[in-house]
Amino acid sequence: MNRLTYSPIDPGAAIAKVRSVDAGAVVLFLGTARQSTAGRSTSSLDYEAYPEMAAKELAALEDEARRRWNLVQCAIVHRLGHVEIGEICVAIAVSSAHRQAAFEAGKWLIDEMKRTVPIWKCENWADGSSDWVHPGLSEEGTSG
Amino acid sequence: MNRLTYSPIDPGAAIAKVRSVDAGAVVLFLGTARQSTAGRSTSSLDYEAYPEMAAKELAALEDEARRRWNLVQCAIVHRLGHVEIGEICVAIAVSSAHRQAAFEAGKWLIDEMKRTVPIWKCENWADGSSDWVHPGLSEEGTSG
Amino acid sequence: MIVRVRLFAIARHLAERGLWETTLPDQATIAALRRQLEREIPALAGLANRFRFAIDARYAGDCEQIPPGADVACIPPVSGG
Amino acid sequence: MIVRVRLFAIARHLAERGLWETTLPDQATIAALRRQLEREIPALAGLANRFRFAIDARYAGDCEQIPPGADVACIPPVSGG
Repeated sequence: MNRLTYSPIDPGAAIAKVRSVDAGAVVLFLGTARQSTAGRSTSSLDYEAYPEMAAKELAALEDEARRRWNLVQCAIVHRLGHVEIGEICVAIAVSSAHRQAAFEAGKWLIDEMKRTVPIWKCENWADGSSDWVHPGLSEEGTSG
Repeated sequence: MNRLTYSPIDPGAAIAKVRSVDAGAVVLFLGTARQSTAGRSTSSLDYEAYPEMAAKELAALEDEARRRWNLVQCAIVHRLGHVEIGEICVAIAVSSAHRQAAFEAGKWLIDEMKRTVPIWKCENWADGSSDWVHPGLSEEGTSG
Repeated sequence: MIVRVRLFAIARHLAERGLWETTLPDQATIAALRRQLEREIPALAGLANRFRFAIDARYAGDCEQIPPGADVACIPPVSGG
Repeated sequence: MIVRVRLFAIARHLAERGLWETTLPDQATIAALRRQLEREIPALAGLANRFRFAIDARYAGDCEQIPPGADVACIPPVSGG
């Protein structure tokens, strides 16, 4: 169950989606908008996606996670648009019979999501400038 | 922030306790009461604690986790008394600037909690019998 | 053939448009599209070799041919999460 | 001295009580208490060597002396979570 949304993410809803009498373990990961990055103050974020492809990639990650671990349920929600500091950018919830699978799958899903899913973050700095974040591109290249 | 409670655990409250503008990552672990264990049907659980010592041990685990990882916040809640299938037995929430620390600390806290904190689980089986769970004790020894 | 390419994030920002339309020979590959991007949008010339491309919402390798009418997208390094 | 020992879980269940009171020489150790438990509560004799003990809500080793009036507890293998 994967979703892109322009509205605030409700972590309780993500948990509710994966809880089950067959699961002994639930792991929820939340990525939240931090006030400062590498010592620099952020005032807000903006997320952009290629939505059709992001949905496909998220579904593929969920399928792969279910293949690798014996998950009971799996839910991923990613925020798009304008995000204030402290708000939730992404929620990944997984459930499994035992805790090791839930921890491993949760960690793997966020690592892979950051590597492959076509979603981009723009940092709106407190000084008024903005930068698209593109890991591996040169600093000058990403200044927007 | 650690707590033993005879009331249902609210995972949203655990998350709220650790969210912070200084944290980019929140990891929540929930242990929930499973319907079956090793192929045998469970109808409910009962938890007993040595409360004064459990509180001290939980506080010590939180201190140690904060020393080992650079956590922003940490909250542990364990349920006591009668727990129905599907209910939450334990919630561990941690927040940190980056996700690796949150995953590692969350995993470490539940592993250590299960090893050292004086809390005991009694499985009430669907067939009407009950067993105290004591890892390492012989089967005959634990049948209650 | 006419190829329509969606641009995102830094690519959209520097190209000052979200959709780039270009003309390529039939059966042109992603590699050819990448070279065309460098020529037609000089602001992206220094970055184009770090971009990935997608055909019909799936990552496509440099040797892949672009089918006529395909939904093509330019994918700068992603930063979700 | 009189030592009061809290019993939990299987220990409480098999001993049919939550508190066990016993008399030990002053400065007796946890090891002596463990041997006393085996003698005085035969239902726990086979398990006592797998139990840990706590003094004033902290795990105590076998060589530790029990202070007079200490809060002592018998801790079977734990199973929280």
